[in-house]
Amino acid sequence: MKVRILVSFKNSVLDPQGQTVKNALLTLGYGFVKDVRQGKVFELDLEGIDEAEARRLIPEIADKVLANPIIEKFSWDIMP
Amino acid sequence: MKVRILVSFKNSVLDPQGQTVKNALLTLGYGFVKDVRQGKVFELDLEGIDEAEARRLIPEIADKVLANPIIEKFSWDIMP
Amino acid sequence: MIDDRILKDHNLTRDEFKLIVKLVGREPNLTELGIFSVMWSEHCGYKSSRVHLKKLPTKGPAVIQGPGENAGVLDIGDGLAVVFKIESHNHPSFIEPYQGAATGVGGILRDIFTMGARPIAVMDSLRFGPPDQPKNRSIMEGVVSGIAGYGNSFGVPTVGGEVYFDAGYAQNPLVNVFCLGLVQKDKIFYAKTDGVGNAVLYVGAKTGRDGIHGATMASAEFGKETEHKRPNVQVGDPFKEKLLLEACLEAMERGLIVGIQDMGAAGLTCSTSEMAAKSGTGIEVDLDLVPQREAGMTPYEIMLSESQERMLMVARPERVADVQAIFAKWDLDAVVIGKVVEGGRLKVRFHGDEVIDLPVDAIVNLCPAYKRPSVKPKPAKAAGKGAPVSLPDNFSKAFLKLLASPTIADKEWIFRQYDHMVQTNTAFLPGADAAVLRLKGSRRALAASLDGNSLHTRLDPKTGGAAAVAEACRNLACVGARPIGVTNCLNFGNPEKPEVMGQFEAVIEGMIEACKAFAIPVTGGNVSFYNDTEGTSINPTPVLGVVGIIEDIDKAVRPGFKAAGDVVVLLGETKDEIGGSEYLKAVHGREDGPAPRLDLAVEKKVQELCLEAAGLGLLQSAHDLSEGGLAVALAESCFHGRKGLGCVVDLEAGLRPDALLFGESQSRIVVSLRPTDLNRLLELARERKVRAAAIGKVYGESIVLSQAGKKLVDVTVREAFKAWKNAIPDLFKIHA
Amino acid sequence: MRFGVVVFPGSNCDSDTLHALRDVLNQDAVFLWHKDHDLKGVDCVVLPGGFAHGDYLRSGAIAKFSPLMREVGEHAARGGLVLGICNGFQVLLELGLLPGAMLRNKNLKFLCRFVTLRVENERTVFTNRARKGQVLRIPIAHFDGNYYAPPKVLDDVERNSQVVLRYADEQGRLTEEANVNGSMRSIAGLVNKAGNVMGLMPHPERAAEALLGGTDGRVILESVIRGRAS
Ligand SMILES: Nc1ncnc2c1ncn2[C@@H]1O[C@H](COP(=O)(O)OP(=O)(O)O)[C@@H](O)[C@H]1O
Ligand SMILES: [Mg+2]
Repeated sequence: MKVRILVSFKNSVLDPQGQTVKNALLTLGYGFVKDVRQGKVFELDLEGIDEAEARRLIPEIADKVLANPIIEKFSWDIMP
Repeated sequence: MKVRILVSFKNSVLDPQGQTVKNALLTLGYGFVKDVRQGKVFELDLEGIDEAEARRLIPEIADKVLANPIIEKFSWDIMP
Repeated sequence: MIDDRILKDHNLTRDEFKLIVKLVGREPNLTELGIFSVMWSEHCGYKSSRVHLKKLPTKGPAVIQGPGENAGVLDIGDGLAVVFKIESHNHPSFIEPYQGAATGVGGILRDIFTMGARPIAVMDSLRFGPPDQPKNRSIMEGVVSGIAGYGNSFGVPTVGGEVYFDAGYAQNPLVNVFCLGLVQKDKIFYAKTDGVGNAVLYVGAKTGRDGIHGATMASAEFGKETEHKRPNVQVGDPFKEKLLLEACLEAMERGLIVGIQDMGAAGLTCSTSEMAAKSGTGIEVDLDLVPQREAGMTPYEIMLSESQERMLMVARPERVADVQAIFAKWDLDAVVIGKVVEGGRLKVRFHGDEVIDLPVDAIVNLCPAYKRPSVKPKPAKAAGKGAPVSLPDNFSKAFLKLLASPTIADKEWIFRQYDHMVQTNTAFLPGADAAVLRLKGSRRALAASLDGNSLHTRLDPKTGGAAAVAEACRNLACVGARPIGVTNCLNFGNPEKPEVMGQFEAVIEGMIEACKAFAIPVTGGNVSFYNDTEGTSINPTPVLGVVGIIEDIDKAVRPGFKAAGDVVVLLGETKDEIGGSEYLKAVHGREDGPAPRLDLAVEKKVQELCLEAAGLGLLQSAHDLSEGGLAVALAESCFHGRKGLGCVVDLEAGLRPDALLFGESQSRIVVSLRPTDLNRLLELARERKVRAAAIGKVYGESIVLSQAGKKLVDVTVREAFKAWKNAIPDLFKIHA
Repeated sequence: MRFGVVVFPGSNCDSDTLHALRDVLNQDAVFLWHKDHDLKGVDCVVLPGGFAHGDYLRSGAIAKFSPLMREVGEHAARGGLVLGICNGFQVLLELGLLPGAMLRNKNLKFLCRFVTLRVENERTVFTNRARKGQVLRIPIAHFDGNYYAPPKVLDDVERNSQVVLRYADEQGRLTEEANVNGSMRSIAGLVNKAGNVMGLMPHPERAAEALLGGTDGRVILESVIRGRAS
């Protein structure tokens, strides 16, 4: 089973990396890009665990390990 | 229009971060995690451009700015 | 069947192939051919350079290990030795600046700690295209953050280096990394297998399809067709390397291993065959036991992979378990993949079959050495060629322009990204002529400097080679250190071009003369040929790394003016030389010659005088004159000194004023001292027959430079500082 | 005073810290291995600088799971002293022993340089040798030193005088330029509410000997040695 977890800064947290990318795009003439937020993506390969269990454990892993809840939020998906 | 672009190392390229996260998860008892690949996610807000144009320009931006085609691959989606 | 196309893909000639067949006694299979291809590449086999490198002086009373091991070793007394070397990572850094530079650092660190030494300092020598072009800036940004990313995480301070910018490097940047390590004399390790029956262990990262043919790529000219070799890029893992360092040093400290060799270029191939060849044994490995990152790898790929952060070790069978326990402690695997056998052959098994059976001697020692055709370079001659250079209308303006030229401007934008203080030995922060590292628990200190001026070298290769040694030593003299040994990285174009080969031979000749003059041995180095893009070669770029010793760190001379009223003295002679200067380039847009001359006897005397004066505590500051000449050296002495101090200098009549201020005549040092010490210094200079002239004093808040009373430059230190300080950061400001 | 310097895989200022404490300041100091469960009877646990676990994922994120961190947590809860330097500070934030989190430096580059810091609270056990408002010159070396906390937490921290050090200019003024990494409210060092756990981004162990460019780091280390809040 493949799972994808996205971790990104909460909206209240300034994202200087995203800002820098936005500025770079602007300079290159992509003025239609109004905002950029940069985050992390984790693709996990799971084995020997069923979907129900995965649905319980993935948010646990994300909350405990992959994201820092003070600054980050996460979302996840089981990949087809 | 919101677009999400995922950038990660090509499969053949070493991903030390992903490996380290995997090892950490292993130590924490999540032995069912067989592999982890870590990448970046960019969420772009676009304005004043239609979908057809976006579909043309997003891969261009990804290839030219967001991903390093020598070691990275990317995928993208227009978000609902 | 091996045909011409396969040979071409492996960068081997028909003749070389014939020799291989003869040495092996049969036609090699493709995997075996791959092995010869990397081991006989220019990068590993030194086939174009070997006959010339042999002439370098490598002996000396302090030499414990000269060229031939992973790095050179010099005895520094007190039971300690220094291990140091320089390596290039030019091509990988052009393809992927961050990872290319990062893995370059990783590689040289492994060279040092394989010898049992803990790396204590890194320095980098960089060459980029002009930074006003975005592409060059992005390469520079990537390279610098790659060096930072690797070294900072690993925990070695990057204590200094040098950067030059020139259009010739736009398509072929140079990234040379120097590393210095410290080891107890009785704890040095070598690449050896020792006794038959010993176990061969693989430690570190898993093997992937990384950089297959990196070594052959580094040995071929760059062109459009090299693009397809791009997937070869390796990603560095400094964290794993740090673990590897700690685990290896712990295993060595406890005497658990016999020999060790890092897997750098040519990976498993190079490490297995070299270790066996050095001990006159054979070696057997089973590739099924090699930890692999990817499925379905072929023997060819496993043997030639250049995955980073791996080592090969040999241990007595009864020690294997202890070794494995140490590596486990550091979360690393140590896997037995074979053993040392009799017979001098490399035998490799894969899925039960023997896929390689080659004589190690042939692989390692019998690579042909070529004396390639060369044409002797003609040093650029003086006047006659080119239009005469007119004097600038406004010397102050020219001065500011020079200070802001990227090659001369402040490099803090770079070294601020490097952790230059970790390990708490960095006594002089970057900015001094040489890096100074204290030795904990000792009054003595180490100093090191990297130098090389490729424009001078192009104009006069032999002098350029000698001057690189001389300047590096001069930089040491300025901090009060005596040179003890040299390493070098020779970056050149395609050696199959007779002009390039001629440059190469001349540079070596110059280096030999200079090393002899300073009585310092060359303990190792690296050659990087084929720095060509689409037929154009880079300027010949020797980079010399010199290591020295300061007997008493309290007597080390810190850069920068210390107090108003101090006298400024110029040691050495200024000649009518503006050829090859940064002034000519930045102000007049010309790169013609002749390069400044170098008299090694004079050079030696100037340095000896500086060292003696430093030892007597006469010097408040010292700075060598290089790019930008006297005016820039004076300005830098202001910038590095007590905040705001300026200087007033009046120079003799006679020379062209631009040569006087900005010329790059060799063998000069500007020092400052208390007025009461002036006579003593001048007396010493007379005794040693060195020219020394009190040219002015530390004074006021401006830099005022005159010739025979006529004011040429009058600029406030503030303004000069701004020009120098902001030039590089301004280029990187985001223009939103 | 007995110090224990924790060694994580990837720590690289562990030896420097031990050197400063043991060889320069003549204290009893030992290494503590992150996989052990033994604090070896130390009075003060020091989490040193470096790149624990490569700083992969986030600085300090994986180190917080090291076995020894249980004992460190208990030690802190008992009122034992804990000092986190640079990467150690990041680990303390991840552990939740101090509030907030670290973001990338505002210029998105690693920064190694001397900075000047203003002492905000001189009554902690980590600053008892300093004067309020005193300016200290100590180096930093980090990529993620841009301190962040939600406004409510910041107000809390300020109200409790938990801010110990702020980036300031040589005159002790808080300016945007002096705030080199972009930290909220220029915060460079913090203590917990109880005052026994401190984290700071600058490296006091790098400023313990004149030869290396300054001795202001001793103010912090010697305060701990004195061992009491005043
Ligand atoms: N690539 C680099 N990496 C680290 N430090 C550097 C680098 N380039 C220059 N420096 C440092 O900046 C200072 C000035 O360098 P440079 O302008 O080449 O000096 P000089 O001309 O006096 O030899 C030196 O201390 C040097 O070590
Ligand atoms: Mg120089």
